[in-house]
Amino acid sequence: MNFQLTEERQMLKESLRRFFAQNQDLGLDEFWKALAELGVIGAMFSEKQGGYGGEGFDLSVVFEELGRAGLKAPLMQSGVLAGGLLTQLGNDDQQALVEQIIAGRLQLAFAHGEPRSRYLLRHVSTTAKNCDGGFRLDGHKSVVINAERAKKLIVSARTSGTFNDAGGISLFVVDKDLQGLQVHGYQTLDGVDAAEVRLENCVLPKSAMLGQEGQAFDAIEYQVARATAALCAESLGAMESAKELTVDYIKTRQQFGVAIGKFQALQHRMADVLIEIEQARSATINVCGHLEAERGSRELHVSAAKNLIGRVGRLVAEECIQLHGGIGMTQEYRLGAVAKRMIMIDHEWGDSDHHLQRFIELSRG
Amino acid sequence: MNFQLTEERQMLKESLRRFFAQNQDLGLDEFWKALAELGVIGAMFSEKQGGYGGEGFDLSVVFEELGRAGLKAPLMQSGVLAGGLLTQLGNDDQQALVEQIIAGRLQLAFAHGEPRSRYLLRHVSTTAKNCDGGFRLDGHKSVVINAERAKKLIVSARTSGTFNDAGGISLFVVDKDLQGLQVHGYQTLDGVDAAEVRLENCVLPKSAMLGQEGQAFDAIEYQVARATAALCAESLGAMESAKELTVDYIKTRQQFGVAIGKFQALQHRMADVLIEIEQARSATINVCGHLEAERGSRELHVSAAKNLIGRVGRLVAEECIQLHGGIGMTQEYRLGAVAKRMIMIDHEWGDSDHHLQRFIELSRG
Amino acid sequence: MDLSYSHEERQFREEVRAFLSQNLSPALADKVRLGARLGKSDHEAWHAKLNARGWLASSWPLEYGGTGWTAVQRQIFEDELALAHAPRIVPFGLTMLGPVLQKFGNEEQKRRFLPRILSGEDWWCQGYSEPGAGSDLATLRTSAVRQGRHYLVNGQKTWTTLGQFANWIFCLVRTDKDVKPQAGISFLLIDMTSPGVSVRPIVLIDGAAEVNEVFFDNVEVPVENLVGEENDGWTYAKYLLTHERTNIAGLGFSKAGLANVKRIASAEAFDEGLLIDNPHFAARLAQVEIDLMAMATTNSRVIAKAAAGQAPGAESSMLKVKGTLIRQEITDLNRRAVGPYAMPFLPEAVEGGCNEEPVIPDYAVMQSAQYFNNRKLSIFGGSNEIQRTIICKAILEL
Amino acid sequence: MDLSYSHEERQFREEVRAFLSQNLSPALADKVRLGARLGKSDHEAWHAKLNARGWLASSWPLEYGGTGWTAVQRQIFEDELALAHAPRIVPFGLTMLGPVLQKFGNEEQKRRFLPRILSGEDWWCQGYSEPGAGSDLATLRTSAVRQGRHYLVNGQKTWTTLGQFANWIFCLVRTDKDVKPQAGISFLLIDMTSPGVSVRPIVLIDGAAEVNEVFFDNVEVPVENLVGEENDGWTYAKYLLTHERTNIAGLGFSKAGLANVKRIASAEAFDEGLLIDNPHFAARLAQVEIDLMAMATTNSRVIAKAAAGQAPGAESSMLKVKGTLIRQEITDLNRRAVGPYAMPFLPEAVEGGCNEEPVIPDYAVMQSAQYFNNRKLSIFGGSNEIQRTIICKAILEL
Repeated sequence: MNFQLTEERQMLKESLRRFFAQNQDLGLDEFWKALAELGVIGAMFSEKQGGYGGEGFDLSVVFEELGRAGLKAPLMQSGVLAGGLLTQLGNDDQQALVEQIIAGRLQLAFAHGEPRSRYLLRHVSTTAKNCDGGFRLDGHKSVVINAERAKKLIVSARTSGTFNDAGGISLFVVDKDLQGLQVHGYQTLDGVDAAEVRLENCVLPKSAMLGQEGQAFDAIEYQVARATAALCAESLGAMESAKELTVDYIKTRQQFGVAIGKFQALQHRMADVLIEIEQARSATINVCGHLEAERGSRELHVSAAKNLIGRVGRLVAEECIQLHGGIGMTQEYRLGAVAKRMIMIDHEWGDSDHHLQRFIELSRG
Repeated sequence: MNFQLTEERQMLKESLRRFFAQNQDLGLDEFWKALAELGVIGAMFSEKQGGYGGEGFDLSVVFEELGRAGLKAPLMQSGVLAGGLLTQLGNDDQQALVEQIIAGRLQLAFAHGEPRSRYLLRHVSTTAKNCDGGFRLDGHKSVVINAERAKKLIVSARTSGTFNDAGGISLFVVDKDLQGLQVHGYQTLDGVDAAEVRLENCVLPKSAMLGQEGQAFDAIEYQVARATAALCAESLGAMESAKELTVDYIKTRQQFGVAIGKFQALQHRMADVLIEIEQARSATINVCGHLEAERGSRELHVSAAKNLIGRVGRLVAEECIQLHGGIGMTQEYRLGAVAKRMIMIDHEWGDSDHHLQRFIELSRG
Repeated sequence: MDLSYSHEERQFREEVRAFLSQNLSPALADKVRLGARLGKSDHEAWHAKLNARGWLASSWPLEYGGTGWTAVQRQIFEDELALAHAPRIVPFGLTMLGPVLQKFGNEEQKRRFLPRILSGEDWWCQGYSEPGAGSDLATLRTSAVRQGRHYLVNGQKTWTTLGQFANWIFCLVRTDKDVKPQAGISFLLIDMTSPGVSVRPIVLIDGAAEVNEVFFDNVEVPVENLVGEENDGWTYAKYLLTHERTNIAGLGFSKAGLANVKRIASAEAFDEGLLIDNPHFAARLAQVEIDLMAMATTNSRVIAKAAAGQAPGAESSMLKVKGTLIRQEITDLNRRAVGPYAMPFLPEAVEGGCNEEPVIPDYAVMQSAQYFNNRKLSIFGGSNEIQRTIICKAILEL
Repeated sequence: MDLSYSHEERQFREEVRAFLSQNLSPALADKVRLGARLGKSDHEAWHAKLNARGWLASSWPLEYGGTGWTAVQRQIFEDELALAHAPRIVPFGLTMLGPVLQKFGNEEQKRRFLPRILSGEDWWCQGYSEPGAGSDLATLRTSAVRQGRHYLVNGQKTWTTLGQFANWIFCLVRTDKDVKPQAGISFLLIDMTSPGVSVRPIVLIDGAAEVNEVFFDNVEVPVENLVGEENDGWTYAKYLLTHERTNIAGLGFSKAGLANVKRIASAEAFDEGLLIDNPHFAARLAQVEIDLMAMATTNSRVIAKAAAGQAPGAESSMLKVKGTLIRQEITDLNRRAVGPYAMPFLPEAVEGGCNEEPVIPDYAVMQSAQYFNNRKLSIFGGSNEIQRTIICKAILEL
């Protein structure tokens, strides 16, 4: 066993921490460009795919630092989800898009969830029907992150089966300006761009399909596993930030003439927070280290980690706000951003309850 | 609304508290006699039944004091469960037994649970088959409290239906010396007498049946509701005892030169214990006040209260032991007895998990 | 013991319900239910309706225009309003300042201020907390220096809820620095339109602008605005804090919140069924419902004691802690219930006026914001840590 | 990063498994699995088997008859033993005194005592705690007064685990009352057969007689039984406490306990099915399993750090707290799993010899007793409260 980062990853981690700390106020477009220049996007992909990373611990190094800095980047969409699907399933033309992503010239989004799918990956009601040698897509995709900034969407739709079948799901690479495609943009509570995407009578050529017809589920599950590992790392970074802010705060804030960090009741709660963050770190390591394991083991670790991260994220967010008191409730103070991120992460690709149930199902084999 | 005890109940409460405090070492038989003389057994029954109480708050006054004193009495079996079934379903001969109970001359036990029934009241596999104008009973009744001391058992058995039907359950008044009835006695962890009761080819006359054939379920559920209310009160008394012992202890025990009750981390945990005990008191009031409500409302309160009591009992037992440290782990010290009683109560007529699920089912109506 | 309402109390509840069905517009109730942020006019209109019925000052005696209700009636009233998703009654004038003036104010002050609270002419806010001085009054620094017929006030208050709507503020100010910290504090009424008063909003974590900083820069306050005796302000402040805490458990809000969770979970899909039928979600829901059933009785017990003349001391603290934990758990359930739709933040979608088809279900748009906003429940008004300390001292005598 | 065992480590694990299958009798493993209380001979026989294989002193260096294993090997060994339900290795001589003697004992002491620990000739127990002095050594009162070639020892120790089986005890004694409390303490080895030593069992809440009081009444202890320097005992005691805590998380015990819960829940009926299929029980089980998966990695991380030469300081405290909470949660699950059969208390049913048909399922008879017995995990060996304080000071610097 070995829990040391490789030297390269250690260097990446340190340079990202410095860069993020010094560039908190970059606009999203500049930030995206900077990530490309720093080679961060390339770290999401393997050498074969044109990058220089792509493993679980590459994702975790980058996303932990993003989480620590409280920064938003569409890296998850372009670099992990949509990008990952392109490398895994794409034909030569589609693969060629990856180079543009790594260079920072193309952003994508992955439009998969639907109003009634909740967190179930196989729950796809959007239909893709054969028409004139191509497909006609109809449906509603919900909370599609980065949809407005993306030039292309990867959309899942059902070519056969009923809404709850794992089989029969296909993927399509869709241009944003496609006729019949409507994007209603909004922000999430933690300030991320997202949208409801409606497809009405969207006609696509056959070449828009990504991968085999009706066979997309396994690839989706695998890329969501990678995204989940990255989210765990991002939450972990946010937790570390929240913990540091809180420890600093209770060391300096005085009440009744002493620093409140001297009050034993608060100390012991902080100790519990620390213990649980260590658990979160271990869970993140576990999922990152099992992304390439066989499906059963991989997904068991995905659900175990996401469940634990969801629970600990809530604990850390709530305790750190409470220990701060009023100041922890303000928009202005840095804690709010990381606390909101931790809670929002619970709602991406499955909350702690969803993954507990999934863990139970997977355990039964 | 009115949360005051009546004057009579207040007087009973006070006299019991005095008596129990002064008579901690009475043997079970003497104690049972003393309860009869004090009129405590009569408090379990209504005037019509030959007693002078029988309502939920009569039960709760008595059982809270028993719990507070950490005393064991077969009052639950003879006075509430078996006694209650006799008054509710008995013919004249059977009703006549109640007078003997109230006078302290007769002890009974209720043999209902079975090895595979867990906490489901309708789950009866013991059979009662017609034979020669009477019945032949076969089966295994588990954890029958007070079986050895009881002269008669009230045994549930199935006269029709399958093991999981509420219909088809009948009750029988069975003499202990009946041929084919075997009692394997043991003690529970908290020192209560219980037994496994095996019935093999036990032949009973028709007159042994209590109530209508196959119609016993409703009465069983009602009497178990009363017993559950009494158990909640008993646990509440035990919690109060544990809290008082713990507060006294942490006020006197010194560490690093100060009473450990001055350590804020311990104080705040004790405050939470106190808050939860108040919740337990409210839940006990709720169930006692709804014993005569219509079935749906009554049982909803039964399951709500038993769930809450089970959770709070665990919290109080664990926290009080922990705050005591080593001394709280010893047999000799009074805390152990009440802590064990709280946990054992969780296993009588359904633990907190069982009643949570039952509450959900009942809520759906 | 008797756990049920009397015939008269049940009749009263029917009266309240009838009033609500006639006076609370569905549009306003929807805004409250969906977690929309109310504007000043929403509050004022609702207060006016209650006042027209004579029900605005539920805790005031009849002589001052109150209801003269019993504690049980007040609880019924509060429960019914919450369950109907009525806006909460803004408490600063009605349940905070009012009772203090009635007990410690002089005749002139009562005559001048009490009617204007009822009429809505004055909107009061509370000036207790200061930066660096939350629960610890030793560090209270806003000073009032007597200069002839005026006090000259300098300093800063913070966490002033809805101060942006207020034209008056009641303040704790330091009038003597040379005595023990609590002895030199006075209770002063300050007209916020006076020169030198400025208000700056503090945006909270959920984007809401509901609390403020209030600054005093050489503000002249007439001496007749002093309540009671100079340097006795802490007595009045404590009275305010311990008085009128029947609703500290937020029982009605929790009941309404729980009903809302059930409504949402019965609308949300889960796999091939509904969320409400999922055993794990049902277990969370049942657990908090069971806790709430017990707390409702704890609450009634405290009210009954208060009605019997025993002042609820540290019992308020118990209700505060458990009540806020339950409310927070319910907001957590609500955010879980809406699934991925907990992410979008669309306050404008429920603040009225939008006639488009909703982008996402209307019940979802404020759930995460509410979850974060309600973190304040265990912080403001005496944090749960302070309450636990009170419990330890007052009841356990630790 | 690499989360898997190396080829050599996996081979080692196979070796341990092979050893266990050949040397651990099913009868003894059953006793451990069912929670029976082991007698002295059970322990001695198991120690002898391990010693015959050279595996008894897993943490000692080779020169003293130890294994010379890496920290990872030790963890594998401990895990496998626990999973196979082997008796735990009694730690007082092997992992407590042994390392202290190896580091601070003189040659004569090493020669005299170490081999007898391995051979089982000596059974050691620990004399640290005193009535009224748990974590607070300032109040340590057992005194040792030097008189020529002897110390005269008077006083009392308590919570002495398995002291009833021991013939030697290592003690902290006060040799100087006039200095700072921690400075006047010495580390003394006392033959329990000496005149004036007496042992009184303390029965625990579950009826188990596993801890004792040990009294010293004018006991003469030869000065050569002093370890290291007089008045330096606290140094050695701390070394003992911080050294050798790889297994502080009780990982193997938790894994074995969880396997046991699953086994029981797959045997217990629930309605028309099995308990293991009940979603509420399954949720409790999954939750603790997920926690345990993470803790196993936390444990490995600490071991890896230790192997890299970084002493695990307050990280041991984190493992202690989380490890005991998980173990206690598992014993709670076991008691829940057996339903009403959690009530009977039948230790004799699993202590061997009984050939009758069991009165109740054998897996049930000790579950509640174990639940209560395991409350000690968060109390003894530095309570979880003490551990949290250490974490705050050492890591958070609060």
